[in-house]
Amino acid sequence: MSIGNFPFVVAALLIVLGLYALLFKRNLIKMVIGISLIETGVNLFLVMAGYRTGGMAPIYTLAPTPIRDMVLPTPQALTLTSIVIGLATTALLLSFAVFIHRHYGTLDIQEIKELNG
Amino acid sequence: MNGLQSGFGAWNPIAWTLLFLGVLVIALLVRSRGRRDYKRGTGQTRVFLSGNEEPEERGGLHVRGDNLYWGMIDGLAAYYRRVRALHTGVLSDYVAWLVGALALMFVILVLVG
Amino acid sequence: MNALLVHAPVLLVAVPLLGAFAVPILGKLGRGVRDAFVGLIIAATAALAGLLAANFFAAGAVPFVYQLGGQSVGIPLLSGGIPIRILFEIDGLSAFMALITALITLTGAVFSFSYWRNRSGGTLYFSLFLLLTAGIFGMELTGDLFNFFVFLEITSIAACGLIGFRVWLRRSQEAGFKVMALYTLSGLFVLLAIGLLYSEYGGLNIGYLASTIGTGILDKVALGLLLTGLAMKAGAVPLHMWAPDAYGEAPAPMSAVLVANSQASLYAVFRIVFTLFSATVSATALGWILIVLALLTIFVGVTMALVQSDIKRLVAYGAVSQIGYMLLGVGVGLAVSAQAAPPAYGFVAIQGGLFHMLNDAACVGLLFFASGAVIRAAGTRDLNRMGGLAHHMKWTTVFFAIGAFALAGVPPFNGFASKFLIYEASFQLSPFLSIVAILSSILLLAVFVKGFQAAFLGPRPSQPVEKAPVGMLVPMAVLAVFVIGLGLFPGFFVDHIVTPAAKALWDGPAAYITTVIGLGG
Amino acid sequence: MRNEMSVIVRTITRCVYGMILLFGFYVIMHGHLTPGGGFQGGAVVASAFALLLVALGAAGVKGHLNRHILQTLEEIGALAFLALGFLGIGTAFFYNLFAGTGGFFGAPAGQLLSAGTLPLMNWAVGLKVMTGIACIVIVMMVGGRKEETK
Repeated sequence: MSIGNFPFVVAALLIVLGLYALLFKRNLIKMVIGISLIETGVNLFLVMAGYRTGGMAPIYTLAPTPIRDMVLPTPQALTLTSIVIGLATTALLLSFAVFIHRHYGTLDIQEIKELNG
Repeated sequence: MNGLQSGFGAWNPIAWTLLFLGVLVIALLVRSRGRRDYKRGTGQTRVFLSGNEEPEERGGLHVRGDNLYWGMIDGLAAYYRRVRALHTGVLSDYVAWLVGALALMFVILVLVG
Repeated sequence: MNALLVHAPVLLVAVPLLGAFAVPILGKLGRGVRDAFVGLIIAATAALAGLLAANFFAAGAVPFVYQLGGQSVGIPLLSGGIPIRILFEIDGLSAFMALITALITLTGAVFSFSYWRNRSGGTLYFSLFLLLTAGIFGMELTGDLFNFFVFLEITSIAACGLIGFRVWLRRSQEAGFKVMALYTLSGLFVLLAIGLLYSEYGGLNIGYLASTIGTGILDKVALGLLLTGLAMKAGAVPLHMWAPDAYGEAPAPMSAVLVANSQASLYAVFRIVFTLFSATVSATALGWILIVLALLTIFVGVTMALVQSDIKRLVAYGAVSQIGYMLLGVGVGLAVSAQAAPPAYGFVAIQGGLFHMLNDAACVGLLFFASGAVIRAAGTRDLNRMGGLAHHMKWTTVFFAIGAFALAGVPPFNGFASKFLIYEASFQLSPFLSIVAILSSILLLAVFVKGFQAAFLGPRPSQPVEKAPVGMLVPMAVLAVFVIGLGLFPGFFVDHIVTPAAKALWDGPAAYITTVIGLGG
Repeated sequence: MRNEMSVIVRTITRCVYGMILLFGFYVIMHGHLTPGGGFQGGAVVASAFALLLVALGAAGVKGHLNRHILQTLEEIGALAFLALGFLGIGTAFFYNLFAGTGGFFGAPAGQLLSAGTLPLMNWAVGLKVMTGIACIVIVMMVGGRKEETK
């Protein structure tokens, strides 16, 4: 059974949801969640870009003879790297949020605007 | 060797510097021809503003940063009101600019393409 | 020596990376050991960059690749016409950018030593500093889009870690969060574009993509994503709002390195529009997009600088406006490059734009260093509460004045030399461009007159002033020498390093492509 | 907030802790043969640390997970990875020196001791990731705790 373009729709939906959170949510933590959502959407897109219907896992030693379709390994490597980077950025953003709460006493982005003009 | 040619004009900093020094020497020469009987500590160095003498103790006056160019900034008040209002300092607005610029870029690239 | 030269591209990334991970361990042995080690690493990196660039330009600036993990470092292995393995590709522009980065990171590190002299906790700062250095070099040297994304994110994370490094300052945390969020978002745009390109062409090597790029809607979407994301990271108006926050709130030496980081993103913009997507959209349209961005950046940057009362935000907006001059020069070159007989002034414009990157790095670095020393001395960043520092800090005063004059384009300093090329070339495309550029330059002089007058002139300050230590004056002096040297002998630098870099853009992507696949296939 | 969770959680944690560790190390060790590798295995191991931290509280694992030791180990992991890259610099950076030589890690493809420097790199990355994520979790937890007592 083919899954068609459904994952791409989900990826687009995730990205739009994340942008919605970044644009309209006021809580810093929710904005971080928004960024994570966008990242998940992009990752899903990458994995889908390398997917082949009926393809098998790209493991060199398990390749059957004759070679059948394999899922492309490069996008998976990309996704993995992007997940690692996402982990680091999320951790950094959250620690900034902790310190902002300590200094400003709020997590409302509309009130954290000393740097303007 | 050290100059720049733009195909339209030329720029040679060494020549410019030599010229600048030459003019400086001339200026100093002219200055040296001036009156030597101009003396400090006499009435000749008193400061007048619109005919009123400025008191000496205001020699310690320092025009602070924002007072400079207030006239010009005041003249551009309408511009500054708008542009400074754009720099809200709110992250959501920055993201909105980014998304808006992306959308505009798509439209331009696809239309022009 | 020869082996060093062969491996220089990868060592430029590997050596600072090694330093970044070794510093926290060596930091336990004491401050002296740590500083000596960081100095050694950063000096070695700068020497490698100098060696690489000197040999590259002396040998006629022929692009070459470095292949990681291969049987040889040279021509890449092709699989079905697609280059495999991780490639570094060095052409005129990459080598030129590596020189700029080396200059700024070296002086920035020396300045940092004095900056952290009397404070604790500098060890992780230097670790992140070296990580950022590795990331910037990687962005400039890599020949592979995915690697580029990784290095982009390395610079983002390291830069934001450094912006928010002083966790006891509330504003630095605010700036750190905002900049990190925007950097991440732009990084994700870039990643999405990379995914689009991969799914379309099955490869990520820039040379390979450039050789097969089409004109479809997906290509245009990818171009839009890349261009917007990278223009944001370069700080072009209207996506510049993070830049004054970041430059203003980071520690002073970091602000200078952040400018090098922005310039690396700008390099990527140039690489993308000239090499990668040269066939997708008409160069005239792309060129005019860059020109419009440039004019906005120049004008808004300068006018916003005029009303700042925080000395670092003032310099930061000045730095933002200078990004506009680079975009203007290269944009003019791009706009005319597609004509049947491209006029010579297009090449001059690109020369001017690229030369201005080097000049801007030197002047803005100098100004950020000087303002760091000023803030340290005055104990405040508010220009309305400063004054009379010239009585105590003669050298800093001189250096600030040199940097300010140079950035504002006053002859005979270096800023004028590159702006001269930009003015002359853009005038021939449209007089309006050069009018905006010249007027903004004059306005920028007014900005720095304000900053200089408020901080340095005036009566002797009542409270005692902490003078800038020698460790801070030396990097300033080095940059000041560069500013004057570049100003007095622009022809030498333009002929030997700027022209090959400009040729790499002006001559189109053919040389870049054949280096990867023309010979190996 | 109490520092540790109920006795059920603690007991189950003690039961599965070793298993999670074992599985994490398995994933790291077979990184060059099966899906997975240094990062994934390291993340699994770090999740065991995080579980321990959640179940027993920061005080409960004080002797077990020392942040400074973890940090040092993280740097060592990163340095080891770079050192493996430098090993091949006689040919090219990251050149796989040991692969296919029949000696050290040079067994034919598909066996555990094959693929030259790749499994070593997996171990280096695994070490860095498990200690790095554990550090982040500990710092976040301690930082959040301070916040609440204020």
